[in-house]
Amino acid sequence: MSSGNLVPKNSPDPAQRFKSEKPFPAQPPKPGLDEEILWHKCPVCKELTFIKHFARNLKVCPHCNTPNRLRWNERLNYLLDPGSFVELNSDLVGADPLQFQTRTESYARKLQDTRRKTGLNDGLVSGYGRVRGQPLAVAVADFTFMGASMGSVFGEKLVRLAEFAIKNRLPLLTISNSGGARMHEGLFSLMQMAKTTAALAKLGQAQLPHIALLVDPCYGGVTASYTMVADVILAEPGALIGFAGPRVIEQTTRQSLPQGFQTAEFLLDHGMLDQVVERKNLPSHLADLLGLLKVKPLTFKQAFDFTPAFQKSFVAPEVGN
Amino acid sequence: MSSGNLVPKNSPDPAQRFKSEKPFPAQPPKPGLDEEILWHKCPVCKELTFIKHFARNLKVCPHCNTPNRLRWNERLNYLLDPGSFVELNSDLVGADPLQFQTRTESYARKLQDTRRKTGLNDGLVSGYGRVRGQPLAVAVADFTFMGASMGSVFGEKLVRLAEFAIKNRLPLLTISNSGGARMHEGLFSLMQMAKTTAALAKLGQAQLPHIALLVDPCYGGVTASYTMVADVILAEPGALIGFAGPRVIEQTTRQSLPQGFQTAEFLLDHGMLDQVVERKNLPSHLADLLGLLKVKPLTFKQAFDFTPAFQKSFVAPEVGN
Amino acid sequence: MSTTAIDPVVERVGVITSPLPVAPVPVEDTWQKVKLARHPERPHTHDYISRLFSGYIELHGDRRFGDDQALIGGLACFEGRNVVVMGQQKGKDTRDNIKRNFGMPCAEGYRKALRLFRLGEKFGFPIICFIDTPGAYPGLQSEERGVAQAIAENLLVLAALRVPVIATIIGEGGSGGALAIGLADRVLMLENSIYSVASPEASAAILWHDASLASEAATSMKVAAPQILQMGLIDEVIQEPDGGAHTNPSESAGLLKAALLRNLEELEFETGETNGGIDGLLEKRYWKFRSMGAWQQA
Amino acid sequence: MSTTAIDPVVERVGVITSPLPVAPVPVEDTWQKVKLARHPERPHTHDYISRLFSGYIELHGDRRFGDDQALIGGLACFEGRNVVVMGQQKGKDTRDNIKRNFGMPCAEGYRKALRLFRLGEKFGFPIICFIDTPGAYPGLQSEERGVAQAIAENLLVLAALRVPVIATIIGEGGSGGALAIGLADRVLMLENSIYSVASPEASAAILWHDASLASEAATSMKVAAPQILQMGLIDEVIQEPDGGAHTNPSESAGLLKAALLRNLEELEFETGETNGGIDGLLEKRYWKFRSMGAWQQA
Ligand SMILES: [Zn+2]
Ligand SMILES: [Zn+2]
Repeated sequence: MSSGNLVPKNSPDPAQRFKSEKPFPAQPPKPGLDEEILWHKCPVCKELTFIKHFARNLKVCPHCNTPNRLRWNERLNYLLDPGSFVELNSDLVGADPLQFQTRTESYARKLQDTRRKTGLNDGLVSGYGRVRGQPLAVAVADFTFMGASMGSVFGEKLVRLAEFAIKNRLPLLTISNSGGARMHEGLFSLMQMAKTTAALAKLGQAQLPHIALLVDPCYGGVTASYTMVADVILAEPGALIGFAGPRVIEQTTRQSLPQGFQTAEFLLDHGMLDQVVERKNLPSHLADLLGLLKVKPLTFKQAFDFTPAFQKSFVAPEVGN
Repeated sequence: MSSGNLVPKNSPDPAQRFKSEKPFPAQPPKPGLDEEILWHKCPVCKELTFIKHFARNLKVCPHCNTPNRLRWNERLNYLLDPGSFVELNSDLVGADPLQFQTRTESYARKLQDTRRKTGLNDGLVSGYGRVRGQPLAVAVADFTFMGASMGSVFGEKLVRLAEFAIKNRLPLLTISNSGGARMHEGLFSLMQMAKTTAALAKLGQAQLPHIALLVDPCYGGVTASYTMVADVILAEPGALIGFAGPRVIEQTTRQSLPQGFQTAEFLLDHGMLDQVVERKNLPSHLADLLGLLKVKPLTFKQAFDFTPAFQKSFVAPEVGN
Repeated sequence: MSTTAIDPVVERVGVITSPLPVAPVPVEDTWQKVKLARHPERPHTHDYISRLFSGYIELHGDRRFGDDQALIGGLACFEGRNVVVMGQQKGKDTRDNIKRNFGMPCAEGYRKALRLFRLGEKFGFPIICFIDTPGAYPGLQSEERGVAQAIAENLLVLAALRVPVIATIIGEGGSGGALAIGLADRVLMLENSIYSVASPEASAAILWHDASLASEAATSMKVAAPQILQMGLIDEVIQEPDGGAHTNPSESAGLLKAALLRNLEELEFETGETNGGIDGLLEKRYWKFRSMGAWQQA
Repeated sequence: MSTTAIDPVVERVGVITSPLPVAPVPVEDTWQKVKLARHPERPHTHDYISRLFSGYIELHGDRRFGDDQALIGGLACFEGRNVVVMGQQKGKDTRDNIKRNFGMPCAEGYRKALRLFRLGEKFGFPIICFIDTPGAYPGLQSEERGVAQAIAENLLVLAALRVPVIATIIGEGGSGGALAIGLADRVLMLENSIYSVASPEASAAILWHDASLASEAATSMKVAAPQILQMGLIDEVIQEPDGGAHTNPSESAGLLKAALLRNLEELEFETGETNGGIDGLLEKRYWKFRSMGAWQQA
């Protein structure tokens, strides 16, 4: 997507978007690492917060209320019932279909490096779990993996998850932040927009709800596909959400953009979102929503009551930090 | 509709809307009457046109191109194949369900007077005919009948026509100008919006097209119901079309309205119309549209090939002037 | 009409409403109703949502242009079943009324309603509408964005929406702006609510070019709930506490809840697979409105 | 993955595209294609509509906000059958290009397309789309009115649209703004057209923060029709006259027409009631895009 070159709020240099974000160590967190970094400096208000308070506040700055970016496991830890998450399809990795290689860059090498640095095989983690006891299929994007750009693996995992949700009569929650389509897979990336949205059309035909949570930043192909056709669309306060990034818009149109442009609140005003929800309220809010979106409760209940193994299948998540 | 109190373009006094319009004699035209009025004065540019030239120009002012209002029979004469129109349900007349009577006004008496003056039983004439050989069901509003306001008879005739079209697999053309709902029938009039639109939903389910032609002026309940959900929406140049009339808007909002507000061209710009079509091009344009909107031509053809009586049924229309 | 092979269909239409003459009511009585329907302390949509439903979650936006605060709605639980609930929302005070545009939605309000209709249909949730508006907003922006089109599209969609729909006029029901969420399987009115083709003031302006004759217009047009019931255009009048709903909102809510529940249960029964299902419901809904009108053969 | 009573489904997915390596092409060759695809005299959507279809009637407006001149469409007759035809429209000259916004539609353009999709579906008309855009318009108003939502909704609707859909990239196919009318049963490309996840300039800006490396980006991303065919992401490459479509628009139109007709006839045959019907078509359409992707198991 041309909009991929957004300016993420926390990294003024767009080139930063393929590097890991400040709040998260470049390496997977090791025991003791938190102790080494005692203070968190807010990228917005520059105030310092003792790291343990910051974590206890769900990484929301207590001074200016900015929700900081989270890695996939932090987000699921904050959201899902402890120990309820089971990951699916974690073994899928990118295949470099274009054999993308320039004088300065090789996609294959970049993939390898990023996998090592992030501990992930790609930018989307998918699986199932529970929120306040309610089962759901869940996909969460991790911006540290090449800006959670949507390539073949992202798309395939999301589609498999939708198909999994249909098969098991589960509602679907997607948590998206993304710089857009992954350029290195060219048109394959564009087609993930068609593929994921088509899978969600099937989910809808099966009368299963899709709730989309947009977190900062969310742009390009991800905004222009599966997220914006969800039954209910939520966003975190202040999250930047759009099709084209502000820099592209300013360069293309010479328009000066208004204060608050493309924030979650801006989108809410323009009718594109259902609600802006604070991080601390998300679990209860999602649970309430899932309760209200239940269709034919008996059928749904049966699907679970009669699969007791399901209960046992919620194993301890592979969640660190 | 609150918007009923529009200011028709040609009659600055809103009270005029229940009186017959200037271009049309208050009495049904008698032979020789045309000769008595030799010149038409354009209400817009004030230029005079010899009445025979004016009629030959389809009552479009040759100086400023304003299409003047037409009575139902003039419009069908200009549009349909000669002798092809057959009227349906002409015998329905209003029933004064509210026994609407104030110190100054009685709906029953007004109905009687208007019927006598216009030679019509109500403001909508419905039937079937042909445009360039193509059969269609057609309804045309006549503004001289209480501003072609939509009451029970208007609604009932339109619904019967839609049902007639479904039964006979005919496309439907509606030609609407209206001041809105007929106040004298109160809530009965409002319900005609629901009733007519529901009938058009059925027409759509039967895969039959509805083409709406909006002519000056068209407001209120007629705009906010069956017309604006047509498959293709056409309008005559300069026709004023809207929900609320300009005077109501100015009084309610203290906004000053832009030049050209609520003209057909304004609506086209705002995505509400498919096309603005000049009067002289209407027959060929409609014929082309009907050709393109034909569904499953064989089935359609059958419906007519196997009803040869239909051909004969197109009798000379009861069209004067 | 000439003899023709074309089947005129209309002969088979026989269930047309032929209302009995409705007894005239004194002007003062009608105007008293109008004042009650507009009473500033009268419970509005959100008051009933919060009293009748549990777990209400408001959903925002039309996904096209904006989020109209004059028409609110969302998901909620009504006596054990998930529903979509919505309504025009008047303000509690002047400031709130400005935000709510005095309960007069623009095009985007009706398109939000449309989105909620479709959401309910997708998941099989009944739709509960509360009508409380003087009418759709008559303004420049409203016209620019096609408020007439938005109302018309709602009527088209409601006519074929595959879930039960119940609409209740809780205060003012004015013009197409009310009907746009009022084409329902059951239409109920609170005892002191009014329902009219245009607000009394607008009607008077249209009829006599004099808005000050509003009370006379309201009287002539028979806008009060009992009269409308007698004309056969609504299904039920719901009793209010003595003095009007605002004197005892909780009692009023209780009466409304009982009526809604009874009607909803009836519709659920009717849409049972042995009783005609959704197709039967839609056919009934069609004929309900199809039958509204009054005329004679000349 | 842990053992569970939940059926993981995914094991049954087996028809994934595993593209063969596509041979690299010199930078100059790719850039030559890009220049041809953007050639100012290259026939645009309206040129093909007027040459291939009879009786074209343009329809206007999204019925919500505006009439986007960057995406045109309407009803037409194609070899004896009524169809809905549409496409992004670039300008013939600078003035026309300003009116057409250089073929970059806003939200209302895609919503007009959506309305036309639904019109075609209602009447059973096949949809013929011509893609020719650098991308959706990246502008303030475009964002305000939700161009991303509009694109997404088109994808959702196209994925289940119950008529055959054929899309042809006739010039530039850039980003989601192209795909929004390109989720089709058959996707064809003219020989000298390009199709890419973002315009070459935007891609270079994203990849290396330097738009001047566009030719390198285009080359690395393999945007030319034959390469994309080899990757299995389109169905057919349509030959152009020597030197490109602009050298002989009428020959080019003839070649395009033949390809469209053949594909449409195949789809009509496939959707015959003995061959799977529309449901079969939709299932094939789903799997067509479902299968696009390339990965490996770690
Ligand atoms: Zn801060
Ligand atoms: Zn003139």
